[in-house]
Amino acid sequence: GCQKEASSAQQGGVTAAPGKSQYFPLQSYRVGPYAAGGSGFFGGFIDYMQLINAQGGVNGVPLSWAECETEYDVEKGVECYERLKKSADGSPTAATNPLSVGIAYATLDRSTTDKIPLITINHGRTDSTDGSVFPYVFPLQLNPYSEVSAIFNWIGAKAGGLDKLRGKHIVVLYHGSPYGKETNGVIDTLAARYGVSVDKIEVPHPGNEQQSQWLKIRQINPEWVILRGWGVMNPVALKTARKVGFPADHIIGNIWSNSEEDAAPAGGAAKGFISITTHPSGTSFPVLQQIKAQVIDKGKGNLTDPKRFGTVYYNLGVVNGILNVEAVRVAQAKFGKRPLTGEEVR
Amino acid sequence: MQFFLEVLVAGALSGVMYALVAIGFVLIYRASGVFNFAQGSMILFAALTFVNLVERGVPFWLAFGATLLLLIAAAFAIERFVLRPLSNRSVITLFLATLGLSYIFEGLSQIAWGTQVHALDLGISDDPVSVAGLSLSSFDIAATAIAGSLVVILALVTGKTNLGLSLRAVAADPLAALSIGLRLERVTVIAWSLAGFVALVAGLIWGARSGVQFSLSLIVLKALPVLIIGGFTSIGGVIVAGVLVGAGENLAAIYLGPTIGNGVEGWFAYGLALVFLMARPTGLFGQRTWARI
Amino acid sequence: MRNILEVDNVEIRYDQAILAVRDITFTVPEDGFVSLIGANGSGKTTTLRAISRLLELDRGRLTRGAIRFDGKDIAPQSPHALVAAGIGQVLEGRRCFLPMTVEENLRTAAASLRLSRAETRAALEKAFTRFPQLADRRRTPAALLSGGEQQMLAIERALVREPRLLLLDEPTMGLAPQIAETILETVATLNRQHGVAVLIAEQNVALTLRFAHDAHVLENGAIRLSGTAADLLHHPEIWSTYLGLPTTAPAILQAIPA
Amino acid sequence: MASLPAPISVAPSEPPRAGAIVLPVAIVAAAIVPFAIGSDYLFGAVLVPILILSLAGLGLNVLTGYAGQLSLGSAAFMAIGAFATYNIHLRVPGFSLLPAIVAGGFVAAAFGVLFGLPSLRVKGFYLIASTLAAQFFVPWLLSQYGWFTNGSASGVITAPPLTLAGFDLDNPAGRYAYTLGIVAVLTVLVRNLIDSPTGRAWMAVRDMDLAAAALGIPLGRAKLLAFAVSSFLLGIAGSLWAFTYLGTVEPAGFDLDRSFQILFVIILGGLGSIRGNFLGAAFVVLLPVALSVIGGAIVGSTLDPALLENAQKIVFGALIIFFLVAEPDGLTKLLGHALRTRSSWIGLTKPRQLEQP
Amino acid sequence: MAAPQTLAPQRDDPSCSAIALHDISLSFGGLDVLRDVSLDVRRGEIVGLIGPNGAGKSSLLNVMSGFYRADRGGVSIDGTRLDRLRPQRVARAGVVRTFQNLGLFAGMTVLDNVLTGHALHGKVGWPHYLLRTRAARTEDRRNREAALDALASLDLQDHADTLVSALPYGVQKRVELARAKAMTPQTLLLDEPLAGMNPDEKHEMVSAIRSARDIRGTTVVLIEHDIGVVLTLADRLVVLDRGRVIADGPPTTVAADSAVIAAYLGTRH
Ligand SMILES: Nc1ncnc2c1ncn2[C@@H]1O[C@H](COP(=O)(O)OP(=O)(O)OP(=O)(O)O)[C@@H](O)[C@H]1O
Ligand SMILES: Nc1ncnc2c1ncn2[C@@H]1O[C@H](COP(=O)(O)OP(=O)(O)OP(=O)(O)O)[C@@H](O)[C@H]1O
Ligand SMILES: CC(C)C[C@H](N)C(=O)O
Ligand SMILES: [Mg+2]
Ligand SMILES: [Mg+2]
Repeated sequence: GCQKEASSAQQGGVTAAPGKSQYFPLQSYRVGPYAAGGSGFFGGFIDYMQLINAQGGVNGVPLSWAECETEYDVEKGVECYERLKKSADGSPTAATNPLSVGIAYATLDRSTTDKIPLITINHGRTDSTDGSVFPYVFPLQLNPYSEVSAIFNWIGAKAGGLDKLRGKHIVVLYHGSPYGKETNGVIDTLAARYGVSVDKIEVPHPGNEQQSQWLKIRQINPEWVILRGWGVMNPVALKTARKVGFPADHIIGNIWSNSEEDAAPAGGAAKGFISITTHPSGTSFPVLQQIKAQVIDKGKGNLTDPKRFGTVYYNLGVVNGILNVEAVRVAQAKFGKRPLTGEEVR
Repeated sequence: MQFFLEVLVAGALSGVMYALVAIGFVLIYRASGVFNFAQGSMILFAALTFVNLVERGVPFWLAFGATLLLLIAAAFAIERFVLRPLSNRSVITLFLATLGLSYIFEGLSQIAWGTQVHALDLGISDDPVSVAGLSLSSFDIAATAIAGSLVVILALVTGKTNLGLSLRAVAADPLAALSIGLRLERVTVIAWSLAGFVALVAGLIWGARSGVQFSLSLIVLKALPVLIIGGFTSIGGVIVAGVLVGAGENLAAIYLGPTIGNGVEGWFAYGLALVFLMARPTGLFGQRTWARI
Repeated sequence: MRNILEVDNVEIRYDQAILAVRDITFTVPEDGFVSLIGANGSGKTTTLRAISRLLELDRGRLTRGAIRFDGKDIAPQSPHALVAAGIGQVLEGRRCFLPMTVEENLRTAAASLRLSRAETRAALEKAFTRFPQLADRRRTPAALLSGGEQQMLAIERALVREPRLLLLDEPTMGLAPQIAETILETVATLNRQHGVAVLIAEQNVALTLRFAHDAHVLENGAIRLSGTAADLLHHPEIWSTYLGLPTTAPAILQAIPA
Repeated sequence: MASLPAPISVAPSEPPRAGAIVLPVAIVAAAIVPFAIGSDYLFGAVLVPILILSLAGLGLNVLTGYAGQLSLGSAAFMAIGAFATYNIHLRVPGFSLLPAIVAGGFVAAAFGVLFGLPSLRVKGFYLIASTLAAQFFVPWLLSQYGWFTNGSASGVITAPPLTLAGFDLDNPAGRYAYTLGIVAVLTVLVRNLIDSPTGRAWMAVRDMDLAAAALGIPLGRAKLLAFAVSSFLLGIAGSLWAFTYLGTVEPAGFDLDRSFQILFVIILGGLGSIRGNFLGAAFVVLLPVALSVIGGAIVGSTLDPALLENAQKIVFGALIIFFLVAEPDGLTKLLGHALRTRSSWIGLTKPRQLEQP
Repeated sequence: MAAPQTLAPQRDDPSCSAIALHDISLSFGGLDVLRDVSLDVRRGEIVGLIGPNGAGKSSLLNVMSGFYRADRGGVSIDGTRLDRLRPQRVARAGVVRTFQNLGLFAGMTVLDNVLTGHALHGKVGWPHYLLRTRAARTEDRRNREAALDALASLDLQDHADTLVSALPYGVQKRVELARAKAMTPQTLLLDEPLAGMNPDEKHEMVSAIRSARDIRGTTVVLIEHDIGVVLTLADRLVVLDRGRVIADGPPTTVAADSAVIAAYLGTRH
């Protein structure tokens, strides 16, 4: 009983015949400490799906979705998973995208049991890259391993070759959450391989105060600081770095420390800050222009603040939407142009 | 040694910023015996309102005044709809009610002003400056000065003045306070308005430091041990406690962290508070629980 | 003589249900000294708090009738307005501001009445002459005083400015006989010389009736008997319930005017 | 007295005898009814968390509602229970899940006593220093040392499949039955304890510790026992949370918000009431679901979801305040009133007479 | 806890001494509250303790019951001198007190308040209660019977299930006495148990106190300002003034003592 009402409550998308759409449960977060990231990402994701629907769906199959607020909280995420995993009108479920390592972990076994793909874009368990361990888990784009090695490669390139890294000193400043710690193992491996000495320093959630961490960094005086931040931890890191006099251009933000929301509040302190990314921010891309024309200008945009159109988190959401939708498209090529089950999408 | 001193002093300075948050608690606790957990979300509310006004082109002082007016209005509403109906209830009930309040403040601020992160520039630079050979942040020094003067002013206003006496009397026994002609509502509104003012100042300083966004409401967790060590009732006490906590936490993170693990500062202050409580069960400057039989 | 207080057919309930007081009617003249007598739970405290509008904190409410102070209905007035208009009250059970010192307790009362510095000083002086014992303890938190000392403080707190109507709820509870007597004498003097009207609830009936002009006996929230003090003192029912106890014989001997 | 962090005075306790009939009936009902109407969602996402939160509420109620010691660290003891169970089950041969859960409860109880020690000296709001220390220290400890999580890089542990005596209970209904069994047994035991000299000693300490001392009640022992029993129950609740509800858990899942949630359970349900825990837990679990349903129904999907979410927050906060104002003794009392009025309508009992003085 | 030492007999027979104070002095921040107070309360005696407000009566009771620690001097209970007196120990030694400002458990019913007093005599451990063993059930039943008896003796049986906080002040005072009596103490220390009562109500209380002594031989120390009550009830009167004992003897003699009249009834400080 509950389930039906709950999911229909916030169901979005086009009105299609019951059971005839491709359904995406969205474990989103728009309040709480990480609301900025969540609302940007899911805003982009939803706008992209609206675009697809405006263009007639995926091969004629419209997309539908329902949202449930997790506040980036694992338990809430699980509850949302259970609540939303089946659509209200019987449309088959394509995949879940919790955008949280913690929630991803928690729903991993369930995803396998329920045969619903679990998509983790630019994050996720290191061991999920190998599809045989968790057949229903898909880390898209970067995974912890590729992310860290990209950073090492970049540092190596700066230094004039990976072999030049030997003896260098790096500090990893990471968010005290499953996500933050996820790469620690990889970093150790790579550090050992390249002969880099690494200090890993944790910033307790949410990261409002980093005085001592940065004093310590200044004392260590490393060549580079890898910032594996999330939410408020990022601007505070940049500001505190400035305060203790650590140069921003020797801080490398990872994929979750690269948004406008991370740099802008730090103001001048962010000048020179480097971060890796899988997609640029900006609004000039064709797909964004299409979204603007067909979704936002029609007043259907999901963002409360239109200024955030084209920001990193938004664009990541769009990219995530593209990848999800393309997955459906690929699967349709194999199984036919109809709403597919999670098993088929996989 | 130089490094040690820098850690110590930088910690002490940021401890004063915790104290800034803790004063809000003390004001309300002194005046009504209410442990106001909503202080953190009041800070969020104040800072978000202010920064959004400024971003819409309102001049600094006008925005400041407007936000303050809003907070005073909130004080009236809280008195009327929360505290008055709950008068004479147990302290734990009142505490829970302020938890409810904090949800309302958080929801309201985010509905009104959205969830994105705002930069706030108070025009105080955050570059390291050298003081007596130590490298310190000029922002910290300015913040300390602001907090210090606030404490002095508030301590004077709520000390031996009539207002101070009224605040304490109402907290001690509301019925008796009424019987001698004190205006319960007015005293409560004044206390909450003062706390709102402190929240605004704290919100600006913390907002300038870490950006104005949701996590501002979480600094109460840093302020609580300061409040406990200082004693719930002493305005001056929180400054001393703030310095102790800030310095202790910094030292612990730097010197203890490597041996027992990262992130000790998450709980260290509470451990410190416990140690102080063992020696003085009502904090350094807290009112003794005068009990007679 | 005008009535400063009129209690007119009053009914009071707690929590909208518990009927504590019903059909109570009496008056206090401008120079009156009226005593309320009654067993535990008969409604004395409830009546006194209704007059100064202090019932709301205990979820009590006037459900019928009216109370007029100075000819004006008290219902629309706030407690602080009533104090400002001249009602002074000593609450049952002392209720000092425990964490505050003796002097701060008195100063707070002065502050709420907006007394000037000189007036405040004079009021403190007067309090400390009446109870020198309090003077010795002026910087002690009220919580540490003995029971009787707290009672003295509570009385002085109500007298900081001479009220026009003084409400006393068991002011002599826990006081040594001599102090109890002094207090009633003080009150009687205020009444006689300064025209302060007095409404007092007392368990020490013998003592009160020596000073009161009129008295009302409450039983189960209603007035059972009324009359002048002298009449009641010799009323057989009063004698048997409130006075005529062998154990209290010495007190009675004191009470009956020679 | 209000300015002193004085002993917490709370709502009057429900006379324990009143539950004598209600409890068995409730247990039987809980054991039968859901299976007739249950869906996976009902079991997995509604009933199981309600039961576990009720148990946690029971634990906190022992400490705060009955013994009067305010605690903001309930989640820490849940975490200890969960991770102790996990490690005992994992490392100690011969410990199947059920004994491991019980053992986890005992480990939590030991920590409860440890963090309860300051209560021998510190009172009122000052005591939150101790429980908050637990709240921040325990999850830190658990995530700091890989041993506790068996080396899981991100500190997340995964529960083994649920079986009991060879039966496979690893499905929502099975999890529900398992949880219900444990919660029912513990509720009965706690009820017994509350209605005993021990329970009365706790309440005496809560209401006036000096008078309790004058009656010869050993204050320290009573408080520590309350901490132990409370943490035992919380520890078990934590294990169940990890093993029968989520199937996985990370230390950060037992954060301050969880502690507040449990505090809400007992405040809304009623301090010093056993039945209240179940009402409070049901309320806390169902309210957000109900709000999103109602919110969605009113405004449909046109509204910005963040707005809806924040509006829900406001409603939740306002409801908390409303309940505190309307009925200080919690839902138990409210339900009591409601039932009384109802039964008087249908003529079961005479309308309550106004108390005549 | 220091080992109890035996004290040399004070008066003729130490075994007759229920509770004794030896040269007790107590001060708070320069204020001398008690000065060299010695007092020997004998078994089965009712001692009236009177004196002006602030004389130190309650403080004396607090010292006897372990709530205040004397600066000098000591206390013996049943002839055994206890150096570090603690409230719990005193209660377990059979000395039970009431409080000037009420020491009831406001959130509990009248019956539960009285039952709590019985905790002292419980022999059955909490694990039994946890499992509701036969032993626990038997003890529980017996306790309830005794508690109801105690309530009946003060005419409180109708209030058994009422929360004490909902009772008028005078009734609460009665509950406190009932609770103390239900503990079947050897010694009762009562701090103004009759305050705020009318003579009728005082009369009931007086009989209840007297019956405790007459039936069980309970020793009573009673602080009371109503001199009439004290004169009829007490076997012996002790007068305290400014922390000193100024008179100690049979009521009639003491009441006639000029120093007492001056301190208590006549002059004021
Ligand atoms: N806060 C309250 N809530 C409910 N009932 C109350 C409350 N206060 C008093 N009552 C009830 O009202 C009635 C009158 O009580 P009140 O305190 O006025 O009596 P009293 O004459 O002052 O008694 P005492 O001599 O004991 O002080 C009593 O039955 C009492 O139980
Ligand atoms: N803990 C304390 N700290 C400071 N002063 C105290 C303390 N206890 C008692 N006193 C003081 O000691 C004196 C005696 O107090 P005590 O309560 O023993 O008097 P009492 O004889 O019981 O008087 P009453 O009849 O008024 O109750 C008082 O002046 C009181 O203020
Ligand atoms: C994946 C990202 C949203 C990062 C986030 N901190 C997480 O834990 O999952
Ligand atoms: Mg009264
Ligand atoms: Mg006394």
